[in-house]
Amino acid sequence: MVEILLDATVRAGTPILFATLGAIINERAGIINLGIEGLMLIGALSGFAATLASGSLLLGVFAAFAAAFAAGCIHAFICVQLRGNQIVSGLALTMFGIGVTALFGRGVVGQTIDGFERHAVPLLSQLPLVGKAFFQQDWLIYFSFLLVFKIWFFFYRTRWGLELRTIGENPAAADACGIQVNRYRFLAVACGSGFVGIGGAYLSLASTPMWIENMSAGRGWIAVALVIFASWSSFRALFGAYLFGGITAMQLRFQAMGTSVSAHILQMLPYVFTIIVLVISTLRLQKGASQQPGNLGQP
Amino acid sequence: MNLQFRVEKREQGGPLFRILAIIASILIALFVAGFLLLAAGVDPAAAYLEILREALGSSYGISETLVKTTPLIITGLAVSVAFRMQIWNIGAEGQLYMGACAATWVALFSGVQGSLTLPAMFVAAFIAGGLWASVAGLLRARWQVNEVIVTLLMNYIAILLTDYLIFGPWKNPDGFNFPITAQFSQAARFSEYFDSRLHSGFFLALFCALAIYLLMERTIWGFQVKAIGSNPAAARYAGMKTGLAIFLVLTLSGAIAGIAGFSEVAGLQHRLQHGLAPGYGYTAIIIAWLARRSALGVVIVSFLLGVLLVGGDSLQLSWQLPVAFAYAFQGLILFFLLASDFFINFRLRRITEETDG
Amino acid sequence: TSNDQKPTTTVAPTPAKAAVEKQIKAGFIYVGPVGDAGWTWAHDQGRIAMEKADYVLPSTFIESVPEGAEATRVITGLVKKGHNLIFTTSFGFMDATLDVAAKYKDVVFMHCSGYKTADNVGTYFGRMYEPRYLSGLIAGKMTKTDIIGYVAAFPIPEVIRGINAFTLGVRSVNPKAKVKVVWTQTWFDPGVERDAADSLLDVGADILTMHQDAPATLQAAEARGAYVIGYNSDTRKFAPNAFLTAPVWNWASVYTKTAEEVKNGTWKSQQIWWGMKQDLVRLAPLSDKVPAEVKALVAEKQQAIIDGTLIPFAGPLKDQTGREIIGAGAALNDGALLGMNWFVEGVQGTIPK
Amino acid sequence: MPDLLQLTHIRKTFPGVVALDDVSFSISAGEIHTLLGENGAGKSTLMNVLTGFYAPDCGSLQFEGQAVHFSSPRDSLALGIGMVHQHFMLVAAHSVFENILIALQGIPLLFPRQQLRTRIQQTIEEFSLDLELDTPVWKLSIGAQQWIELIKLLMRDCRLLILDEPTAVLTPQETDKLFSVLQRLKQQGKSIIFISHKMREVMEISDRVTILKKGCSITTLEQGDFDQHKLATLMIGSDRIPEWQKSLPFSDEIVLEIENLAVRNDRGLADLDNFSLQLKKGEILGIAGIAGNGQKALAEALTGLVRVDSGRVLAAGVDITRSCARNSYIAGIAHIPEDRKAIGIVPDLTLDENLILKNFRTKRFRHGIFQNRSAIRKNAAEKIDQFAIKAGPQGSPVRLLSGGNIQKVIIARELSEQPAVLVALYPTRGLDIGSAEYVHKVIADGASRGMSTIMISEDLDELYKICDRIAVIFRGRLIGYVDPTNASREQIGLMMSGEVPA
Ligand SMILES: Nc1ncnc2c1ncn2[C@@H]1O[C@H](COP(=O)(O)OP(=O)(O)OP(=O)(O)O)[C@@H](O)[C@H]1O
Ligand SMILES: Nc1ncnc2c1ncn2[C@@H]1O[C@H](COP(=O)(O)OP(=O)(O)OP(=O)(O)O)[C@@H](O)[C@H]1O
Ligand SMILES: [Mg+2]
Ligand SMILES: [Mg+2]
Repeated sequence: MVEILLDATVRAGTPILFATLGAIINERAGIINLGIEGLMLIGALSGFAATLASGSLLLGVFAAFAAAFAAGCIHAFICVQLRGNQIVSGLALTMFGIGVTALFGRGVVGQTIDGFERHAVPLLSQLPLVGKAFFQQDWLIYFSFLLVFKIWFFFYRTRWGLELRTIGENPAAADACGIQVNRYRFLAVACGSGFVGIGGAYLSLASTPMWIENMSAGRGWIAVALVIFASWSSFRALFGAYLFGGITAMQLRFQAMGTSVSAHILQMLPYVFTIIVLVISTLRLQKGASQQPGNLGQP
Repeated sequence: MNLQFRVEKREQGGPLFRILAIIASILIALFVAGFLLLAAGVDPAAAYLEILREALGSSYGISETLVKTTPLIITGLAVSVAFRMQIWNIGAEGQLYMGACAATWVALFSGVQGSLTLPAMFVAAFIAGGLWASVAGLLRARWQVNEVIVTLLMNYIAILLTDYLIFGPWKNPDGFNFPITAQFSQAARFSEYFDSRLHSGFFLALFCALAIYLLMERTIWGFQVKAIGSNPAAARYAGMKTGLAIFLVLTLSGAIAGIAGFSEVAGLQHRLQHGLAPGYGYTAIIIAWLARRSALGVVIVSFLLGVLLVGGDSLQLSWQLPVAFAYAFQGLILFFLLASDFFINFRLRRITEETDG
Repeated sequence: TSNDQKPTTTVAPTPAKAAVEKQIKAGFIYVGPVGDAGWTWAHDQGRIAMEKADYVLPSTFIESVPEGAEATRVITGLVKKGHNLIFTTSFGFMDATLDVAAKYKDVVFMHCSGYKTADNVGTYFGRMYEPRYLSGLIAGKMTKTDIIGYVAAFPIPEVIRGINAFTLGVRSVNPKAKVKVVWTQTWFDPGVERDAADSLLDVGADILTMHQDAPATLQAAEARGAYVIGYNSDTRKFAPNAFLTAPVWNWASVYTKTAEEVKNGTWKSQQIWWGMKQDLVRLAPLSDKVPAEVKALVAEKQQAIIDGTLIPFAGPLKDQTGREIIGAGAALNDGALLGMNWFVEGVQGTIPK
Repeated sequence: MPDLLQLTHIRKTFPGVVALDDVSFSISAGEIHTLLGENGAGKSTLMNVLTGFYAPDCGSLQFEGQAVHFSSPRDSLALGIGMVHQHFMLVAAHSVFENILIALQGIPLLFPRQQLRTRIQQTIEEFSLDLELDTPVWKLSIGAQQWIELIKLLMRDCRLLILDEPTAVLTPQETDKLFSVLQRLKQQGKSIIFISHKMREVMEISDRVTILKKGCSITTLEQGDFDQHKLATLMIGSDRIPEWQKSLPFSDEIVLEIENLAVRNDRGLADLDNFSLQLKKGEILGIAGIAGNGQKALAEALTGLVRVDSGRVLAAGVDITRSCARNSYIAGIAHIPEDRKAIGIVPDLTLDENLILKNFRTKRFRHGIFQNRSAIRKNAAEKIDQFAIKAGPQGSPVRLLSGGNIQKVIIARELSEQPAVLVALYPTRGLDIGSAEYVHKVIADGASRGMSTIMISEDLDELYKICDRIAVIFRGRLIGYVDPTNASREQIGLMMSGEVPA
């Protein structure tokens, strides 16, 4: 049972994990992105459409990244080059994403593809409890593990990562050090958006291989909240996304196992839980050194 | 020669300049959205004409536009009240639902009857919306918890709570177990005018706009909110209780959004059911931002968006474009407005330099 | 499809009574997208079939219309564009349909699944529980674990009736079997439906069925090597190996008949509730995975239902708690069926109260 | 010898302000060149132009005889020009190591961590500094942060170093250490631009001095051609200064008493530590100290803006330790804040509104819950007249006023309720001599009426001039009191570095 629950947790958490990682990259560069929901949809649709047309899942993932990257460029341009209001621009991006995907997705509604399949990692997949959940999964999930590590490595072990963090904390200082602030920020927002797009593609290529209008169903917003929960760290993002995925998976299993609590009430759990976690992590942040990029949200 | 641009802050541009920039950006957005329409196989010019004709071309169209404008004004005011203090209330949607629930409770279950019903519903909705938002207010004021995310997540909870009520305890006993409440009695409904769906909620919305204007521009409390919004450090220095004010402002903001829920159930739905507010709370954020500080601005912008949304329905009728297309359209307009903001506040200066090493 | 892509010039609606022979311009309000491979898609098939009649002008549909007050404007828009026969295909459109109908007496409205009528508003729905019962026979025969999973949208009578009929079918051939229900609280969210289906498989179900509009349950069963019984329409392409059959809608029967009556001026407001006899509901062709003797059993029972000799909700019936609802020799009447809010014995799940 | 860097006819405007107007200036290799000028003369702006932070409106730069054009600091860094900014360019959340690392050039994408650490450690030891590589910068004192900035430049091997008021945050002893480092660098052939307000330092270290006044370079003097007096006259000019006289001596009545006050900042470090003070009626008490030693916390604790951890504040015998800003104001404590634009005014509100920011609740300015607009307007008219505020058009936001006028608005507001105590934090910073004198006069007039003032300033001359007593603060503690009439600068300087007088 625990094994199964863990497996469901990982699968439900992965799209959110990608989205949260993307959002972290955005915010590390000092740009808030409330367009995550729209970006996920854009990724989901373009990933699905590309796979449908080409038959290649890999191409689908690339298409999702590219499309969300392009949409992220709009946000980046407005926030970085034009110093526009980040919150409004993010909301606009979400609206734009919902609308555009609804419009262009009509052609592929009702179609299906062969989605990502599980590939067991030899030996590791035999581990008790965690074997099935972590080492008997599809390629995108393995990629998400890699990404979590890569992002940490990027931010803490490479020059670019250090420079990007510097920009997020204090762009004037970065400028004084000769870093091309705007170029970095722009790229960070666009790339981060691209990873969010892959999160969307996970929905349409792995979870349920099909395209449905508005299929992200609020997961993008959860990702926005998890960024704070994760205090901008990719490992904690993994933890947060799985926690959320776990609660989602659990509430359906409560029903399947037979409980008399209203399903509506059970469905509130993930949201209530996210709020509680947000409060706790905010309190924790205030106690210790703040992990929040110092210049977050400043135009 | 090498062309380069440098950004400089512009000296105050007049309001005329501002309005021109806004109009220009809407035109550009229309132009760009035209390509989306073309891609969907629709002639943009015809579509735009149709939007205007549909929303403003007949007394029916105008009445429908005003019906749509009503919740937009109220939620727009709600968000803009918080916005004055640089607080983002993304949760007007959920607060609206809570207001609607409270109003429904009064109408169906409280036992209040007769001419007291509507006022009681108003008060209940006001309190419920306020309480709902006050959670975020408390968290923000007391522990600096990000209000954007709390209000946002509480939308989902509010909608699920509403579902719980209409699927469970509040289900209409004579409704064959379907998830709707019973219909309100006549005493719990707004009057309608001109043989259309235009109801008293519209006038309530205008009244709210006036009340908010007076509160914000004329009272000492509004003065505090303005001061805190513009410079919280200075306000604190001047002895204002910023935490309390943040709490009150978010609560007030939610209370106003609650009124929108009241107006929707009393004026239109006459019962509580799923799909009460198709995204009003989110559109309200755009409205508040576009209107900046002015209550009058909220009314005007709400009306314009009402035209867009009601007219947008005709795109669906005539060309079968998805409803969500109106969203893409709003998104585009916002992008260009954001861009125009830049050209209002800054100017590009061309720098010429000799090419050398 | 033949749906009209050009802006229609407004045609004044001709009064219903005046002309005996008239052209039908029909409008459809859908709650989901036509491509959902489910509920809306099935309705759209009916619409297309209806258009084949030569007195039916190209019809219009509006998809993804939100339920509630928004719908009023969309329906009014259809009327204003000259449509004289309007089908509103979701329960949530009930109030809106009646509101608009009260203003436009010359237009005929048909509301699917509701219970309110007016002079110019009729309702229509089908006895989906009949093919559900039949599909239950298959599940009951084929389950190995004796656990069958049911992914259900909302706890409304229509869905509960389906669950009960299905369970009765299952238990008529396999009294040990249990039907586990998970509510998703959505008609249409592939992610949630998929999770729900997985959660049922996780607790041991080896056959799934569903009352949902997205095909995610089928995909879940296919991925995990279980069997699945679909719903709404024949969507075996989503699960070529897992698919057994599906209770499906054939809305063409209602739509064609209504159009004809309106054309002839014989239409009267009524509450249509047709079953397999009138061919509004069917069981999709059974897959090769279903053993021959089960196929024969289903064929036999199907004929019995059409002949009226088999009534799924005939007594003795017990509810979940073992309380007898109706004794032997009697059957639930339509009123009891329409307001059904209890589970029969053998269902594991709760109905929120 | 050709000049290393030459600037000619530089002009730079900000909206509404001409910060630099036709400045020419040059620096040769191996010299220490001091830039001298009043607050706001344009020194920092000039340096920012020089490093490519700002682009000049017109004028040209030549580096080793070649015309150059800097479009960002990257370009100047490439030529070996490095700057320690007046407002540090450090990332508070990063460690010392990361802050230095970010400034190094040519680091590969995957940097050799260990090797770089050793290199940085070596430089730190070479100048015998006391820095721990893994400490986050926010934990360090301002002085230590200054050293990081300096190491960044040293590691980068700059040919021209620009130090914008480095000594403002150093103790005299640290200053000496800095100077010896600078001398060494000079011997290595590096050029240094040094900015300071302190005449003695300028005399000590400069090879050449350029004086900037109101955005123009007046003159450049070689070593030997200048003395303190000459520099001061050149810098200040011969503006006429209004006369004021403090009339009454102060009484012995104690109006404010601080007992063992401790305040921690939000990072848990002590800003004030066991601080005690007594203020007498009608007295002007100066607080001398190097910036960042707790002056701000003192002012904020007195005015209810920060939470006090322990200790007591008694105003006229009443304990106001835990009162909020509003109650302190009501209790008669007025406050002229350090950062006037950031906390002194609400920039988007009008002049009228800013003048009632603290007393908008009083009966005078309201009818019930509504504001009494005519009374507010009338009050503003009075204040504009009384304090000679150069106001803009009625209804325009107060942020459009000049710095001096904004300061007048604040003072007018703070003094309008006749406070018993005034806490003034750097009240004349950035003001021209005329305005500064005006502020002094207002404070002195107040004292004659019995108002007591706590005057916090870095400018010893100012303190000597107007204070009755001077208290010296160091690392959040009161070191001692001195009498300005018979204490020497050296004595105060020692106390500012923490030495308790015998
Ligand atoms: N970014 C800016 N925008 C607008 N005005 C500015 C800006 N930076 C400086 N100024 C103005 O330019 C003038 C010169 O400022 P600058 O900082 O160069 O003075 P300074 O000589 O360094 O003074 P200080 O001794 O106080 O450091 C001042 O009037 C200041 O207000
Ligand atoms: N951001 C701004 N926008 C428009 N005008 C401005 C702005 N900043 C300053 N000004 C105007 O420019 C003029 C010069 O401003 P500045 O602050 O340099 O004055 P100043 O010479 O320092 O005066 P003071 O001696 O009072 O400090 C003032 O008249 C002021 O109104
Ligand atoms: Mg300076
Ligand atoms: Mg000035």
